[in-house]
This record gives sequence, C-alpha cells and structure tokens, in this order.
Amino acid sequence: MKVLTCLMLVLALAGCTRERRKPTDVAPSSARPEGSPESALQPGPTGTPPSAEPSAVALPAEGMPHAPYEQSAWAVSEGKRLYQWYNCVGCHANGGGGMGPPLMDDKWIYGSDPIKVHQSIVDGRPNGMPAFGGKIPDSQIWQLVAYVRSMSGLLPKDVRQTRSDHMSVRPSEQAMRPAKPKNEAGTPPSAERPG
Amino acid sequence: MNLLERLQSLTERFAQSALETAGPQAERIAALWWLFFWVCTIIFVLVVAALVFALYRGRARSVEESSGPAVTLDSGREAGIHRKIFGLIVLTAIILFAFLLATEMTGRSLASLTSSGGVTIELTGYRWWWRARYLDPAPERIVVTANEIHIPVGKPVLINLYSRDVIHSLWVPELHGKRDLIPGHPNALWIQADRPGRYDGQCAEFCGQQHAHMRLIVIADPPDRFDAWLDAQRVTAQAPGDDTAKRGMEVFLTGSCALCHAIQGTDANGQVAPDLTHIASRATLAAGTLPNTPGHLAGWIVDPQHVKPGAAMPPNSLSAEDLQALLAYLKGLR
Amino acid sequence: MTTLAKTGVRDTDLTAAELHAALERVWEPPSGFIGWFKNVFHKPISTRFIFAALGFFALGGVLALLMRLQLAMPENTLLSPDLYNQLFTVHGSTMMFLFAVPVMQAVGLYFVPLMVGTRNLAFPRLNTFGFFVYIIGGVLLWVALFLNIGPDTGWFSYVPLSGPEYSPGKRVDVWAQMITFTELSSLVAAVEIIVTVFKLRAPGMSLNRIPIFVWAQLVTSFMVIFAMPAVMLASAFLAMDRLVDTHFFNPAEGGDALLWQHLFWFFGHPEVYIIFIPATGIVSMLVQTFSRRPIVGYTAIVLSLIATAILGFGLWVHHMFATGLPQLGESFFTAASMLIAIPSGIQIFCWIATLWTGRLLVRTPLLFVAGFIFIFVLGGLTGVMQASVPIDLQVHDTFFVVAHFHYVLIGGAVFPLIGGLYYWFPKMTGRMMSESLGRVNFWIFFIGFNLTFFPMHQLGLAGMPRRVYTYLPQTGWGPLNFVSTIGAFVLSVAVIVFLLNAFVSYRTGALAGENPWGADSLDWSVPSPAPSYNFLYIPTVNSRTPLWTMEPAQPVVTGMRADILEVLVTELHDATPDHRHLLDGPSIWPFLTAVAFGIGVITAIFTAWGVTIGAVLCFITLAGWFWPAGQPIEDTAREAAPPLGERA
Amino acid sequence: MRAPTINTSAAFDVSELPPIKFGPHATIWWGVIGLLLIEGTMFAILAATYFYLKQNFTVWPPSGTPNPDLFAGSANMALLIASIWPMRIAHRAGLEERRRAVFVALAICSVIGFVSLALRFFEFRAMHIRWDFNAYGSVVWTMLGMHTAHVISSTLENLLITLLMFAGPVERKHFTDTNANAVYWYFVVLGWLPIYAILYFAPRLL
Repeated sequence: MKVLTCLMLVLALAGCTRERRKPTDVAPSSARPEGSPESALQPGPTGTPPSAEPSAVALPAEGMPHAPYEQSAWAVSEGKRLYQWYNCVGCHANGGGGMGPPLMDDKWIYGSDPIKVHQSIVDGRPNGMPAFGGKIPDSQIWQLVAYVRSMSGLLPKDVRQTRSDHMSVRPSEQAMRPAKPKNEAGTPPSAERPG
Repeated sequence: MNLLERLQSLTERFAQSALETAGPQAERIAALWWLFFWVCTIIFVLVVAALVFALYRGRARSVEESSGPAVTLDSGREAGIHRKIFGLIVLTAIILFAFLLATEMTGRSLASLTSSGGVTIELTGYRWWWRARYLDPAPERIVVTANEIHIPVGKPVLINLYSRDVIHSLWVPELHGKRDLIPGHPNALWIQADRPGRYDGQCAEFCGQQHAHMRLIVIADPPDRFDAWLDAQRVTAQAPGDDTAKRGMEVFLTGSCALCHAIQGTDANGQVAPDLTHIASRATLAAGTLPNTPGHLAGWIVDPQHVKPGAAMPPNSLSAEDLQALLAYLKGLR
Repeated sequence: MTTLAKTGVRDTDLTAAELHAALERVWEPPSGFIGWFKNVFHKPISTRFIFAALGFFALGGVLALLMRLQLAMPENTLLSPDLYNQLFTVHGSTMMFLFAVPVMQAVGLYFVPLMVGTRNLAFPRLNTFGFFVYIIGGVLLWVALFLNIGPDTGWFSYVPLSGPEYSPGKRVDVWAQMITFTELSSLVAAVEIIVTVFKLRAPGMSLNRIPIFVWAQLVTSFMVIFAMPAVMLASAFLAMDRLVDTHFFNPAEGGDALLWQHLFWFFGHPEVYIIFIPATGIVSMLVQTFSRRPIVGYTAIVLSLIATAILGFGLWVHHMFATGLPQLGESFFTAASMLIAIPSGIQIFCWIATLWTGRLLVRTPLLFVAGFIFIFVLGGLTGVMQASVPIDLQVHDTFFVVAHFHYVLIGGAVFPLIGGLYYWFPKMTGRMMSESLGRVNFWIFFIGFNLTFFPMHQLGLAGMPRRVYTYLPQTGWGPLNFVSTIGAFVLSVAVIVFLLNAFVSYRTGALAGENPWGADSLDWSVPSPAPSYNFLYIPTVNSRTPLWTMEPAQPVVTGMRADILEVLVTELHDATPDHRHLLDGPSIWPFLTAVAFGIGVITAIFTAWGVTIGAVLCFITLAGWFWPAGQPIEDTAREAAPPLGERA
Repeated sequence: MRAPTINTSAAFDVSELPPIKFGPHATIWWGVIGLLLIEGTMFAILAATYFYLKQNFTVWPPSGTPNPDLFAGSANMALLIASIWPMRIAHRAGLEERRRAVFVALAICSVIGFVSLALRFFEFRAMHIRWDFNAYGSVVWTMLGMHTAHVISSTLENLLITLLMFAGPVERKHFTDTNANAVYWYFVVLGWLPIYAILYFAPRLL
C-alpha cells in the first residue's frame, strides 16, 4: 500500500509538471544567461542585445533551465506556435531551411545543447540570425529552444508534436527518428554555408 | 410578491438578452420563442395538474395493505382510457405540427432578411479574440479592426465567418442566434440592428482556456455616424504628437509589441494579434474583458496573464518611463 | 413424479431444503481475495457495477460543486481556467460514460435475469470482463485528473480543439481511451442483456409478456449496439490523428472538423435515450406496482420505446444547427426531433392514466416517479423548443441547454434510478429503506434540483454561454448563479441523505420479506435478498403480471440439474423450453483479459505499439479463457468428444 | 422456502431436453450475431466516413496518387471467397461433431488466413499512399487495417480451434464454438466484399 502511495505521488509530480499549462513561470524579459559558455563569434547582427536587466534571469542552481520546457508537450507546442508567430519560418521554413539553415536535420552549427540554442536565439548569429534577447520573454525563448530541438527528434517522443492542422509538408516532429547531432563541438563553419 | 419583484429586478439587469431584441432577426426568433413558451407552459401546467389530481385521486382510493393488485379491470373502461390517450396523442401531434410550421415560417423569414450592396464584414475567430475586416472592392479602403465592430442601424449586414484555429461561435443575443466559425467551413450570418446602441456578444463554442473572455462588442450607429466611423478607421495611425508619445512609438516598434501587433502607417506589421491602429477608439481591451482606460491598459501590457490566464500575450517588463511613453502613444491612436 | 434423470443430481431427486443447499453450494461465488476477481455471478458483479457507478456519480458531483462555487460570483478566482476546464470535462464524461449508462445497464444486469426467471446472464464470464474493463477506464480518467492529465476539451471533445495542434500532451488521449474502455464495457453488457432476454426467459414468458423494464433494457441494448461503434470509431480517429499523424480531422489535408460532430452525435444523441429508456422502464414498473393495477397501454408503451429508439438515431444533427447546414436538412431534423415527443408523450399519458385509475400505495418510490414526471415534462418541453432551429440558434451552447439536459438527465434518469433503488433495495439487501428519511430525501432532492437548474434557463436566455470559467460582473449573471450554487449544495445534501438512508437501512432496516410492495414481476417471487441461484425451481409465467395472476397450481420447471451451473434455454418468441445449458463457472481469465486489454489501450496513449502489445496479451489471455479446464461433465455440453481418430 | 406456491406435481419436466443444440438455438450463436452487428455497424460507419471525406476532394484519389493496384486485393478477394468452402466443411462437420473433419478443414482455413495476411501486406503498398499523407491515405489505411485486424483475429481463432481439435481435451461445446467461428469467418469474408469494392473501385468508378 505504501509503495502504491509513493508511486502515486511520484506519478502525480511527474504528471503535474509534464502537463502544466502555465504560461509564465519565468520572469519576463530575457537576457543572455550568465556564465553560459560563449562562442568565439559574438554577437549577432543587431549588436549587443538591449538587455534592460542583464541578470534578471539567473539560471536555476542546477543549471538546467530548459528541463521543465523539454518535458512539457504544452511548452513545446507553444514553441511551435511562436516559431510561426515570430516568423522563424521566414528563414528556416518548416525546418527544412531556406535562407537560414535547416533545423530538422542532424547538423548543428553551434551545437545542439539547449543552452547553445538558447544563446543563438538570444544573441543572434552571424549571417542573418537576429537577436531576440530582450524582445521576448525568456520563457518563450526556452519554449522555442525546446521546439527547435524537438524538430530533429532530440526530445522524448511523448512531448514532441504530431501533425498540425495545416498542409503536411514534412513528417511531424513526433515521426522524426532522433538523429545523433553532428558538429557538437560547435566550431562555426560559417564558410561552409552558402549565404 | 416582494420576491417576485426582486426576481423581476434580477432579470432587468442583464447586459445581454435573447428576448430584449434590437433587430429583426432576433425579434422574429423571440416571437417564435414566446409562442413556444406559452403553449409549452400551458401543456406543462395541464400535465402537472393531471398528475397531481391522479395522485390525489389514487391516494384517496388507496387501500393500505400492500399485497397484489387492488383494481379489477373493466375492459370497457380500459378501452375508454385508451381512446382518451389516443386523443391526447393526436392533439400532441397537432401542436407539434403547428410548432413545425411556425419554425419553418420563422426560418424562411430569417433567410429573407438580406440585401445586396450593404456592409460586408469578414470576421475571423482566433484564440481568444476576433479580427474584423470591412470588405471593400478597393483594397486600400479595407478596414481592419478587432473585437469591436460598428454596424449601420437599419441595414442588413453580412458577416462572413472564418476561424484560423479551433471552432468558435458568434453570438450577439440581441441581434441574432449563433453561427459557428469552423476551420475549413466558411459560414455567413446576416444581422441587423434597428436601434442604435451597444450590443455585447461572445464566443459560444468552447474554444479553450479563455473561452470565457472572448467577447465581441457590436455598436450600432446611425448611418451617418457609421460612415464617419468607417472613414476614420480607413486613415492610418496618427503620428505621435509629443516626445513622450514618440518615445512610446519607439518602444512599440523596437520592443516585442511589433512582433505580433500591427499599426497601419508604421513598421509594425504583426498579423497574429489584434490590429492596434485605432486602439484608443475602442471601448474595451482584451476582447471585451477590460474597459479601455489607461490604468487597465497598463495592467494588461505588464501582466496580461493575470487578467486572462493562458492568453497569447506575454508579460512585458518595461521600465516605468517606457510604459508611460507607450501608454501615451497608444492613447493617441484614435 | 417425472422420469428419473439419467445423470447428475436433478432437482426432482431432492426436497426443497436439500435443493436449496445443493444449489447454494453450486452457485456460491468463489471466496477469498483471488475469488473476488473470479466471480462471474450477475448479482455480485452488478452490485459492484452499481457501487462503482454511484461512486463516480458522487465524485462527479463533487466536481459539480467545485464548479458551482467558482461560478457563484463573477470573476471568482477559486479555480484557474485550466483546472475548471478539466473539471467540467471530467464531470461531463464521468456522468455520461461512468455513471449514467453503466448504472442503468448495471440495474439491468442485476434484475433482467430475475425478471425473466433465470439463474444468471447468458455469458457470465463476459460480464465480469465488462466490469473490469469499465473499472480500468474509470480509474484511468480519475487518476489522470489527479495527475493534472485530466482531459480539458469538454465531454464531446470537438476537434480541432481536441486535435494534436491545440491539445498537446496526453490529456485528450486519456479521454479517447476512456471512451474505448467504457464503450466496450457497454457493448458487452448490451450483448449480455439481449441474449439473456432472447434465450433465457422462463417458459410462458412470450415476447408480449416481458416486463416493460426488460423491454426497455432490450431496446436500449440494441441502441447501444448501433450507437457505440460510432464513438469508438471517432475516438479511434482522434487518437490516430494525435498519435500517428492521420488527417481525419485536418481540413488542410482533406479531413473535416464536422466529421467528428456527425460521428459523435450519431452516438451522442442515442446516448441520451440509452440513459433515458431504461429509466422509463423503471418508472413503468414502479407505476404498475404502486398503482396496484396492470399498466395502461402495455403495447403502446413498448412500441413507444421502440419508436424512441429508432427516431433517436434520426436527430443527431439538432446538436449541429449552429454549424450552418442546408435549410432542407435542418427541417428534416427539426421534424424528427419534434416527432420524438410523441412516444414520450404516449408513455407519460399512460403513466398518468395508470395512476389516475389505480389505488395508490404512496411510498418513496412513487414520490420519485411523480418528481420524475414533473421534471421530465419540463425538460422535454424545453427540448421541443430546441428542436426548432431559430430558437436553438439562440439557446444552443448556453446555460439554457445546461438546464435542459440536467432536467432530462437528472429528472429523466436519476429520479427514476433513486426511486428504483428505494424500490429494489429490499430485494438486494433483504431490508426496507426508511420511509421517513426517504420522503425527506425526496423533498430535498426535488427542491434542490429545481433551485439549481431552473435559474439556468434564464441565464441562458440572458446570454450566458456554457463552459465559461467566469463571467464579468456587468453581465448581471451573478445573483442567479448564486441561487444556483445554493441549490447545488441543497442537492448534495439530498444525495448524502440517500446514502445515509441506504447505509442505516442496510444495517437496521425492517426485514422485507419476499414481496413487500405486492409487486407483480418474477423478481419479487424469490426471497429477499435473492439467493445466489435466484430461483429454486425455474418458474413458469401465464401473463404479463405473473405474480398477480399466478394459479394456485402454477407449475414450475423440474428436471434441471442441481449439481452444476445449469440454466434453461428457451425459444426466442414464445419461450418454450429448448435445451438445458451449462454456464461457465468462475474464472480468473476474464479479469486477466481485461488487464491485458487495459495494458494495450493505455500503452497506445504513448505509442502505436500498444495496439500490438495489447493484441498479443489479449490473445494469450483469451486462449486461456477458452481452453478447456477441469474434468468433462457427463450429459452436458462439456461431455468429452471422442479422440481425433474416432467418430462419435 | 416457497413450498406452498411451488407445485412440483404439475411440473414442467425438462430432464429429457438435450444439453446442447446448435445454430440459433444456442446462446453463443446469438452472442456472435450481436458481435457481428457491432462490427457491421463499425464497417458501415467507416464506409460512410470514406464517402464523407471524399466530398472534400475534387479528384479521388487526390491528384498525384494513382489508383490502387488491383492485383493483391483481387487475389485476396478470390482467396477469401474460396476459403468459404473449407469453412463450410468445418461448419457442417462441427454440427455433426466430427472432430477430424473439423481439424482438417480448419487447418486449411488457418493456412488461407495467413496467406491472406501476406497478400494484405502488398495491398497496403498497392494503395500508393501513406496514412499520414492526407485524409484519403488515413481512411484507406484505416479501412484496410480494420479488416486486417479481423482477418488476424479470425485466423488466430481458427488456429486455436485447430490446435484444440488436434491436441486438446475436446468437449462437445467446442463444436458450438466451431459453429460460431464459422459464422464469424463468413462475416469477415463477406465484410471484405464492400470494403474491397469501395477501396479499389470507388476511385475508378465514382
């Protein structure tokens, strides 16, 4: 009986976080996370992000700010919505790439680590990736990070999205087979990329 | 009596009502409703009276020991009962047929309330707000607004209904019944207001977390005022007047606002949230949730999730000056 | 005396007391913890069904109270919208799928064998399987709610809201699979009841002598068979859309949001009658007993039930008037929806005529019948209003509709059910329920109910849509909502009084005896509580009201075996004895099969492999279920066949 | 006890009645009919869904998707219809309680079932579309899949009874099971007729 109660409790906790639909549990506004490893290539085209409160979002002690987002199907779906809303599709298309690099493949120019992806969105990257830091809340950036990583199957299957109510132009995120990320070291091979 | 008066006073304070109508469509439906209401009330009273009498009569004849049947059946009497029931059924059928006829007639007269060349509004449902476009053959004369539509008094208005996400349903009880907005199934509804005034409506099909706060304000204006309003809406946004407002415009354009919202005449061209070109002319904020006052607007900008948990608008932490500047700018968007 | 039996112990070999002892031995449910899972006898299984369904009713009621508290005042912040949405979805789903349909079927599974004069259902093991499948489905839904995975898209889960894009996570999948469980359970029970009524009736009970309650159960079971597949299929489509990217409901790829509504309401409207028809069956039994005369218009009532069932499949579109269908279609469905008032009218007139010409025994069950007629007529009339398209366009999806369906479901089903429980409590427990508490119970229930739901009519007309978690103060909806909330608490007091009455009476109620109400149907011919084997001798029947017209020398069936689980199979139409049939005894396999099925379906929430896993597990357990165990029995269907090489 | 009202002298004696009967006499037969009504409704609704979704397309199958290839489906149709013959033998033999004949005929039916499943694999490929491509793909895969599930379950049931006839302690009631099994198989075969017609010919003829 005790085992059962414990099991229920664990399940309850797991269920609670996994299905929580709380839009903002992180303070609004975003900045580059302090102490995150910095790439040699800094900053994005728009220059240093206009971060009003640089350390408003100190990383949680365990250093896993992405964890709650990457375990929540709801957060990933929000990321998917924002991916459309903030016009990520404009350059990256639905993951297949265009002006920007494809996101659904196994190549990661700046590394597939959530912190790195977060950094790419916050600070921007050369060759056209704008910086979103300071424009949108950090929670939304983490949602985008989670979604972007889910596109190539890096998140558990049960949080990745299935088809949306649009034309199906690519296999759904859930149908992607997780591919081992390449270029994990993060040497920016900007030369390899055509424009 | 006192209680009745109190109840009476209760019903008079409703902001919306399907029975206090303001247009021909709702009026005809209300007329049909009252026909049904009175006939059904009479039937109900008669049935309950029969039930009460039957119970009273049966109890008076009751014999207290509780074993076995206590009535000897007389076949002639039973046949009489059967005949009476048959008669009642015929009567029921006649009443139902009358109901059917009345329904059919009302349906036809509702379908006839149309016109050509009037105002056509394209209304699109989003979670959880409404985008309205006043159609015009000339693209530059198309008016885009949100959550508040104006219609001319006395003229049928065609509303084309679309949804970009889930199913919503348009319902302004004073003007007409519901019509669903269904993705993949364009719909249309003709409405008409015969009295000037403000008529509140709302989404009537459950559409997610903030279904409760997806209201639509319909303002019926006399034709000349309506035309004036429409002309005013066609003008692009007013340029900011003073420095504070200029600063506010900069905040709007460089911050996160412009990612989602559009203000005609500026670089802000976001298409996923309400158009704010004439925000200051609207009566409410957040799809009828808040009155449009500077205080509420400030609260809404800073912490929309407190007002409308789950809405798509994220919180914005602006410095006090930036916020004041932004408010000053938005206040000027009449 | 008859010819001596060839084999086994026949009832003719024994005295009544010996026969009782012998049958008790054979029909006794298995004991112990494991035995609980092996039980295949209809009364214990139905009792569990009824308990579980009432438990879910209470839980659903608690959710209703929470919602009423939230709505008591404008802009209340007791519940978050996210939680509120889960609560109303689970409330509706619980009441429809875990309470109303199962409880009606459970009462049927309990009393149909008793009323038709047999000893168990036709497929005892299947019944046990159905029960466990139901329990797994119910527990799934409620555990999910406590884990914050409660479905949140309403009990009819309209796509695209419930589709993959707008309902991420597993909440809706839980709902879809709960549907799979409960509908399977319901289908199983329907087949049970149909075959039991068709083949296991006592000699003499020709089709035109079946008690009306049994007719109602039979008609309902056929409705279940034709209605439930639609929702099982629809929920399967939904689950596939969400799990494996199918496009059934994706308009951009040729799918259709309205397809869901058609499929759902093709089930959903008959569902209402699936709940309501058994309730009218209860009412007919109660009216007959407490008027102490045969019911007026037996044939008319039976034909009404059948007509209701058929018409019930022709009016699903009246749930979709606001979707803007072509006018011609609308007229057809308006006519059909109004037409269904006629069979209901026939029944109501027949009941009132019976009461009118009867000599009433005024007891609690009769009060509930009177309350039922009052409330149901009101709910039915608002239903006629909504059959009219223009009126429906105004009141559709508002609190008016909420009021309407609570009038027809609580008034039309829960009142008769509670009345029926007062009526049959003595047969189930051997003791009478307290009459005085019963009357208190009725009046609190009746007043509380009307206080809760009557104001909702006005709220709907005043523009309050259903499924809103809060409302603005300027709408003016506050006071009536407050009244409604008070009513809801009064209503809950009535439920507590009922439970209290049942609990106290179970321990200290007056002993009932065989037939405390002087009723006419076979269930009242056996001792209270009914023995495990139901009938010492299978009875015979000579009229529609067998106990009232029983001859002094009414024959019974003899020659049945007393040492095995034997029942008498009769002909479909006139119930002449056909053959003796050995029923399956207790077994653990139905439970294991239900578990295997449960594992498969729940795994399928997360991966499509769940279907394969479930199929393999089910095959193994079903093989175990059907593989012969134990010694063959002479002179039964379980006689050993000759070895492979030889001919019989 | 109810001694006073029980009159065993005027009894209705059933001791001579047989302990087993087949066909519509047996409860199991009615149980299977109930099951078939459920399954039949399911297939009917599925077919209705097919035509409902068809309305949303201007061409059917949707442009870019060729008509389904006929070979595998037609072969399957022929095979399933042919299987009625051995199943009929098993059915009759069951009624006469001839164990060996049931065994042989059902063994043949089981083999046919597995061949049919193999053909079914090619039928999925013959549709030239995946289930996640569009609504047409979804509905044809679901229809095929649903029928395949029936072929699988029915074949496994055949196999189970074959094994039982061969090895198990066979009792007389198992011949009512073969009876019910045969009825179910007929349903699976006849159910394929409309589905075959819809899947392969609705795109060509309508």
